[in-house]
Amino acid sequence: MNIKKIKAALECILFISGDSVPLKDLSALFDIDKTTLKRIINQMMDEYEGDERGLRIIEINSSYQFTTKPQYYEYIEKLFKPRARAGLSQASLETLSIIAYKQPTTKANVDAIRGVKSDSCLYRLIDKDLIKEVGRMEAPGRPILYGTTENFLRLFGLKSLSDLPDISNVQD
Amino acid sequence: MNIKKIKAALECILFISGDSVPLKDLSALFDIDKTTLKRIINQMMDEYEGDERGLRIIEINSSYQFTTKPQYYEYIEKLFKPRARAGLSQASLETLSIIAYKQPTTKANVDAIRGVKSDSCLYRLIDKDLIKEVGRMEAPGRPILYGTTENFLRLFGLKSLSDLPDISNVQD
Amino acid sequence: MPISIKLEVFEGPLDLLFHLIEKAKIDIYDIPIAKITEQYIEYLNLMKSLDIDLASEFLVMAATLLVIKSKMLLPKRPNEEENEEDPRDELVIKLLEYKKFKELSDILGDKYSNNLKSLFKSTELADALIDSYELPNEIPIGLLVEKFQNIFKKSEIHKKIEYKKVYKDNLTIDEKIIEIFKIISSERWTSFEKIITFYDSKLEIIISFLALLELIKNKKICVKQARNFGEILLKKNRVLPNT
Repeated sequence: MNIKKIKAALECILFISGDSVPLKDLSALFDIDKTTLKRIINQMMDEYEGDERGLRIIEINSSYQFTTKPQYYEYIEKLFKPRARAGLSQASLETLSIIAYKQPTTKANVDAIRGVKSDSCLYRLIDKDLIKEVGRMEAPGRPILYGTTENFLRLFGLKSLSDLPDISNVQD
Repeated sequence: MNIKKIKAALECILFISGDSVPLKDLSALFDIDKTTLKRIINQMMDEYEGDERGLRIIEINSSYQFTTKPQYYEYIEKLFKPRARAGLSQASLETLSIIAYKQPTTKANVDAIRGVKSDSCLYRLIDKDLIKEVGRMEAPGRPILYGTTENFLRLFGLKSLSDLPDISNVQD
Repeated sequence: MPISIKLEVFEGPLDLLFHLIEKAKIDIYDIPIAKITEQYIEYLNLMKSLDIDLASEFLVMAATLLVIKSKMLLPKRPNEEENEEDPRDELVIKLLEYKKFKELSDILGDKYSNNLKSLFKSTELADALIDSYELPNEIPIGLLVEKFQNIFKKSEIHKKIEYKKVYKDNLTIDEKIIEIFKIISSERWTSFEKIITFYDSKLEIIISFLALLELIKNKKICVKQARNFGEILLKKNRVLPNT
């Protein structure tokens, strides 16, 4: 496998991961010793520092990750901030709507309805004080049950949960 | 703003978005007319086709999106074990191709061409976000009209509906 | 002569009819309707004997074919001969239309599979970014309702999808022979029942049995069965006999 192909594969991997990827995993994947691979990655890092690139590779604890260069933050902000007008991302709104109507409910249930993992959405909704843990389900593993908060009612202008628009009207 | 900076900013945006970003949003963002911006993006697309790149930029309905090059799939698969996209059955493909070429069209029309009921195929295609309801026909019973989605273009590697394989090549 | 039944699963009556026409290498514009009708009905009977559910459309087509066949047998009135329509016309138009989309779906299917190895990134980073901004003072409840409505629709669709048993396409005896041959080893006796335990369609079991018979006939395997309806044991023949 030549260096060009390794670099291209690394680009794919760092892109799909979004998160950091340990050098040791990459070394096993390409079957190349860590020192050599590290040299290749360092070369790649230099190339990404060039003017035409908006991303850079950063090293954290012998793991590598893509990150955007700070000088382009203003464009990202201009593009995505208007999308935040709805207050929450589409994924978080979806997660919140399921918890609001199905509460108390578990993460597994939300995942099943959405068809994707909702972990990070749940954390952000907890962080924003829109949902909270309301107990445990009496089932194997005693999974956490989630429900909405007072702050949720205030934000959506509801007096109480019984104020939520009727699902039977929703069903149409 | 010079071309290098625009390209770098585009790289940031496409990376963060994950989803496709419309040309018109980018044109407003950089305050550059669409034709010029399109030329810059096309140039960028060519650069990404080079050997050292694992990503490419694809165009879908005048929106742009990053995707990984298929030849590096094996590495991503080994490292992340992504859930493979499911294949489509012959029945689903038949239904989908009738809708793609005849859109907007009704279930009755699809049934007539296939010679069998296509209900469950239709539901499956809706579920996979490959087709959607696009309106109602002005006819008795106001039957639902179906058309393809943007996701259909993305998963079939088509730029737009005009990119569909030519139907005249098939007719003999 | 080796047993060479190839059972295919057809998407519908047009698919089956089209297959019969192709197999017989006949002109779609001049279908020998009596012959094709006979083959079509033969196939339906075969499916029926294997207990395979047939959609009612298959039977409707059988009836249509019989009607066309009888119309063609009727003597033409001499004065009508010129502008009388061929009773096969409607069927031919349908077949041609179906053929066109069948071919298009093959082309599209290739595009889909070629594209399967191109991956897209999740919108997770963008979602996190959007959620990182401060919440407005109020969000219209309508947004939440709309989201739930969409999810609700999707789950309704899920309920509507019928999960029917799908039979493996193009199950052939040749493939089964190779499969069985792979499973059994030359040293040990293997139970036939064990091989078919994992098959849940009757069709697949029947084909496996036919494959077994073929293997015995060609002296590729030894078989023993202690008593009637008893366990069938098989193992590979170590030496290939001279034939």
